[in-house]
Amino acid sequence: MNKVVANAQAAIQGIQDNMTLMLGGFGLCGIPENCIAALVEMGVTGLTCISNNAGVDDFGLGLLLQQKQIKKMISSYVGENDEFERQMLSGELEVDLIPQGSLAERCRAGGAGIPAFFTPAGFGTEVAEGKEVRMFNGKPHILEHALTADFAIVKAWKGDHYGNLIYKGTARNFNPLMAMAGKITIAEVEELVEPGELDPNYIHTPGVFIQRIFQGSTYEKRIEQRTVRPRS
Amino acid sequence: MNKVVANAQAAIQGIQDNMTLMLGGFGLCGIPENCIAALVEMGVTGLTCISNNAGVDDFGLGLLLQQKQIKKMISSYVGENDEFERQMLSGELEVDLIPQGSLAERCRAGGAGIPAFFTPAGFGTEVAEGKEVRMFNGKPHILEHALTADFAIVKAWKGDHYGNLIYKGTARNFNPLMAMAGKITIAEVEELVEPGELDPNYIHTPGVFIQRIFQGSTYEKRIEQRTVRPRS
Amino acid sequence: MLDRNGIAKRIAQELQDGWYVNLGIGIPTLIANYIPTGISVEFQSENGILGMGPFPFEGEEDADLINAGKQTITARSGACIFDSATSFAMIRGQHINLTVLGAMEVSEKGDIANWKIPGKMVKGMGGAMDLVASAENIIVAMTHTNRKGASKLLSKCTLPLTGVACVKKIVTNMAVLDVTEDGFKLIERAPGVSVEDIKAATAGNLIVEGEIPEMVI
Amino acid sequence: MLDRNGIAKRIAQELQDGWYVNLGIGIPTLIANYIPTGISVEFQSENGILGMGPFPFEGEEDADLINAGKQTITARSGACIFDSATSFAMIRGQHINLTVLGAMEVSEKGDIANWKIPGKMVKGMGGAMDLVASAENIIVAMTHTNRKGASKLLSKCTLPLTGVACVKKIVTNMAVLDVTEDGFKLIERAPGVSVEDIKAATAGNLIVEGEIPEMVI
Repeated sequence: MNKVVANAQAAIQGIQDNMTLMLGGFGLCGIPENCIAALVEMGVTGLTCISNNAGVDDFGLGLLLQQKQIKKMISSYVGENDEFERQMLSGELEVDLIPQGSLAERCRAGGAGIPAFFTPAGFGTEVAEGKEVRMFNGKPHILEHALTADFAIVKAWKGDHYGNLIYKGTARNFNPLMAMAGKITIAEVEELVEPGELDPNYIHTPGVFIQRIFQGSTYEKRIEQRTVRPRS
Repeated sequence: MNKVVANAQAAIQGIQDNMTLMLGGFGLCGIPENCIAALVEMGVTGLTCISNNAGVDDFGLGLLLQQKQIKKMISSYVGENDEFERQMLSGELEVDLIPQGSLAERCRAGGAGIPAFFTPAGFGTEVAEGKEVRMFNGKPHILEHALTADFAIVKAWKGDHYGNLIYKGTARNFNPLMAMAGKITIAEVEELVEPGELDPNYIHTPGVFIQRIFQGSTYEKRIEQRTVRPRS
Repeated sequence: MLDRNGIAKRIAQELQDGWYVNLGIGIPTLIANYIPTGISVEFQSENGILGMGPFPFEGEEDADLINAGKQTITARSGACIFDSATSFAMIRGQHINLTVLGAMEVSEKGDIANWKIPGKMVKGMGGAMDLVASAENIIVAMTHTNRKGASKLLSKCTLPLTGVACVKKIVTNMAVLDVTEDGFKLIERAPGVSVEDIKAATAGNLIVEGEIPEMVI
Repeated sequence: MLDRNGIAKRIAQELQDGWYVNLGIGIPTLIANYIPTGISVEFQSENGILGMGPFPFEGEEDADLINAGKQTITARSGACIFDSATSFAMIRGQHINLTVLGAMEVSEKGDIANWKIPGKMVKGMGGAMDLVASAENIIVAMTHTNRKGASKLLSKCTLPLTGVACVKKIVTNMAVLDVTEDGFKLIERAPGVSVEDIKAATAGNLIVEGEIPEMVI
C-alpha cells in the first residue's frame, strides 16, 4: 500500500478545468506550497477553491488568483489580498463566505458521511438566507450541508507511505478535515518517512484518507505578520 | 488553572441520584476503573449511563448493574453481560440501543454544540422509528440528536494539571468524545504529569474539556478475550 | 460444504490490492489469515485502529490494544490509532473498501438482520448498522441455514433489520450468491454441493442461470 | 477618553481565574498584556491553539505557530494544538468562557456587525459568526464612534449582521455599557468623559441610572 508519488506534478495528475479543490492552511500557515506552484504551472482554470483564506497577492492561493485560474472561492476570511478584493468587487470572481467553524465542520462532515448538521453560527445574518432554521434548546440553528471536493490538497509535517500524517503546530488547522473530504486527497509533506517511524498513537490523519503523498521541496513558509517582543 | 483533585472520591463529588453519566471505554478497554469503584461505594442510584458497553458481570459497569444503581443504559452493544440481559428482559432496566457510530457522533455533537445531524445509519430499522427521514444524494438519512451528560467520566493514559490528556492504543475509543460532552468532565489517568511534559502537538483531549483530573491507583485493566498466537 | 475457514478463504479471494477492510466478529475475522499473496490490504477495527496485525504472542498481550471483538491484537508497522468518531467517519464516509459481517437473515432485496431476536437475545447492533448503511461493498459471511436447518436466505427478513437493501454478496458454507434486483443469483457451488441442495436450502428467490461452477478454494 | 490600551486594561478587569478566553484581532489582542495578578487564564486562538503565549523573541519566530491574526506567537507550558473543527467544537460547545471582539456597529438589542461593508469592504467573517452565535459571554471592544464621528452604538445596525442579540457588554474609549432588554445601560465613564459626552455619542437608547462612576484603571 505505497501511495508515494514522485513530486507535485505527479500528485496533481487528473486535476481538470472546473473542478472543485480543497486546500488546507490558515493564512499562509500550513498551505500546500508545492502543489499550488504545480497548479500554476499546469494552468488549469475555472477552479472552485475551498480554503479558509485566499493567500496574499503574491503567495499561496494568490498565485492562482493572479493567473485567473479560480472561478469561485469558498472561504471564511479573505482580507489579506488586494487582487482578490479587486476580482470580487468587479464580479470576475464568485465568492461564498462561510463562518470559519461552519467551514471546518462542513469539510469534516463531507469526509465523515454526515450530509448535514445544525449550527447556531450565522443565524439572523446573510449566511442564513435560504437555509432551514430550527429551534433546539430554545435557540435558533441553521442547517448546513457537507462539503466535498474532487481533490483535496493538504500539507503535513511528516508522512509515511501509507499516507499517515503528522502536522506541526498551528499548521494543522484545516488540513486534517480537508484530508477527509477529497474524493482524491493529496498530501505533501516536509519529510517522508518509512512506515513504522510514526508512532501509531500520535498520527493526526490516518492514511485511509490519503490517496497520494510526496515529499515537497524548498518550503518557503512565509510569515504574514512577523510579531516579536524585545528581549528584556 | 490546576484541576487536580485528590482521588476518585473527590472527583465524583456532586454526582447525585437520577443523573446522566457518560463513561468512556470499549468493552473493558479504557474504562474509568477508579471512578466506577467510587460510584459503587457512593451508592448513588437511578443513573442513566451512556457507555458503548455495559462491562461484564463482575467488572466495569457490571458492578453498578449488580448494585442496581443504573436505571437506564444507552449503549451500542451489551452482549457480554448476563446480569444486564436478565435486568433488561425482566424490565428492571431501561435500554436504549444506538448504532455505535451514531453514539460516538452524538457524543461529539453534544460537546461541539451541534444539536443534531443526519446519518444513514439505522434507516429502515427500529432505530429510525419516530425520527425524521430526509434524502441526501439519493439516499435516506435519519436525524440524530446530540447527547450530553451531567458528568462525563473518562480514562486516559497521561494527563497534566490543565486537564490535557493522552490516551494509549485502543483505550482511546469513546473517551475523547465523551470528554467533550460532560457538563462536568472527570478524567482519571494512569500518570499525572507536570504541565509542559506533554508535547502540545500530540495531546488528544485539550484541557478545556476537563474540569477535574486525578491519578488513579491499581488499574486492573482486565482483558476480555485473551487471544494469542503460538510462537512458531 | 465449507467449514468456517473455507468460507473465510473464499471471501479472501475477493480482496483487492490496496483495500481497507472491516471484518466483523466470527467467521469474518478468520479472513485475515488467508490474504492472497502479492496483495496488500489493511484491516480496520471500528474501536479505533487501522493496520491491525495478528494476535500477540503469549505473554505480549496488551490490555490497551484490542479489536472490536474485544480480542487482544497487535498493530502492524504503519498502523494508526484514532477515536470512535473518527473511526465511524471512515466508515460512514465510505473510506473503507469492503465490509464483511455475519448475519442471522438476509433477504433477496439485500436486507440484513443480525442484532436482535425479540424477547430472547438483544446484544445490540454495535457498529453493524453504521457499517451496512454506509459501505459500498458488503459481503455477508454465514451458514446457509440456521441450527434448526431453516434457510437464512429469505424473501423477507423476519427479525428486526440491521440495514435495508445493502448486502451485495453472500458467501455461505454452500454457495456464493450475488444479491440482484431479481433476487439471489447463484454464482458458485461449494465443493460437493449441488444446485438442487442450494435450491432446497434457499427460501428466497434463487436465480440459477447456466452452468454453476464449483468454487476453487 | 481611553486609548486602545486603556480599553484593553479595562476589559482585563473582567477576567476571572480559570477562564478560557478567545481574543479577536485588534484591541482584544492587547488584553493579554494586562491580566490581573493572581489569576490564571488561558487564551484560545481559533486557528488551533489553547495556551497561547506572548510574541516570540526576535529570531525565534516559527512560521508554524501563529494566532488567528496570522501573527507569530509562542505556546505556553501546558498548551495544546488541535485542528479547526475541534477548535470550533470548543467555541460552539460553549467551553470558552469569554469572547472579546471588535465591532463596526452594535445595536441596543445586542446585535453586532463587524464583517462587511456592502460594495466597499468584504474581508469575511472569519470565526466571528461562530463565536458570537455560541459564546455565553461576549464583550465588544471598540471606539464609541467611527472615524467620521458617527456613533457605533445604534438602535439598529445598518451593516450586515454578524450575530443577533448576542453582545452582553461593551467597553469603548468612552464608557462601559451593559446590553439590557431596554437598551445600553451605562455602567462606567472613562476618565474625563461626562455622561453628557456619552449621551451625545450614543445613537441607540442609553439608560443612565443614578451616579455613574468613573472607571478605575
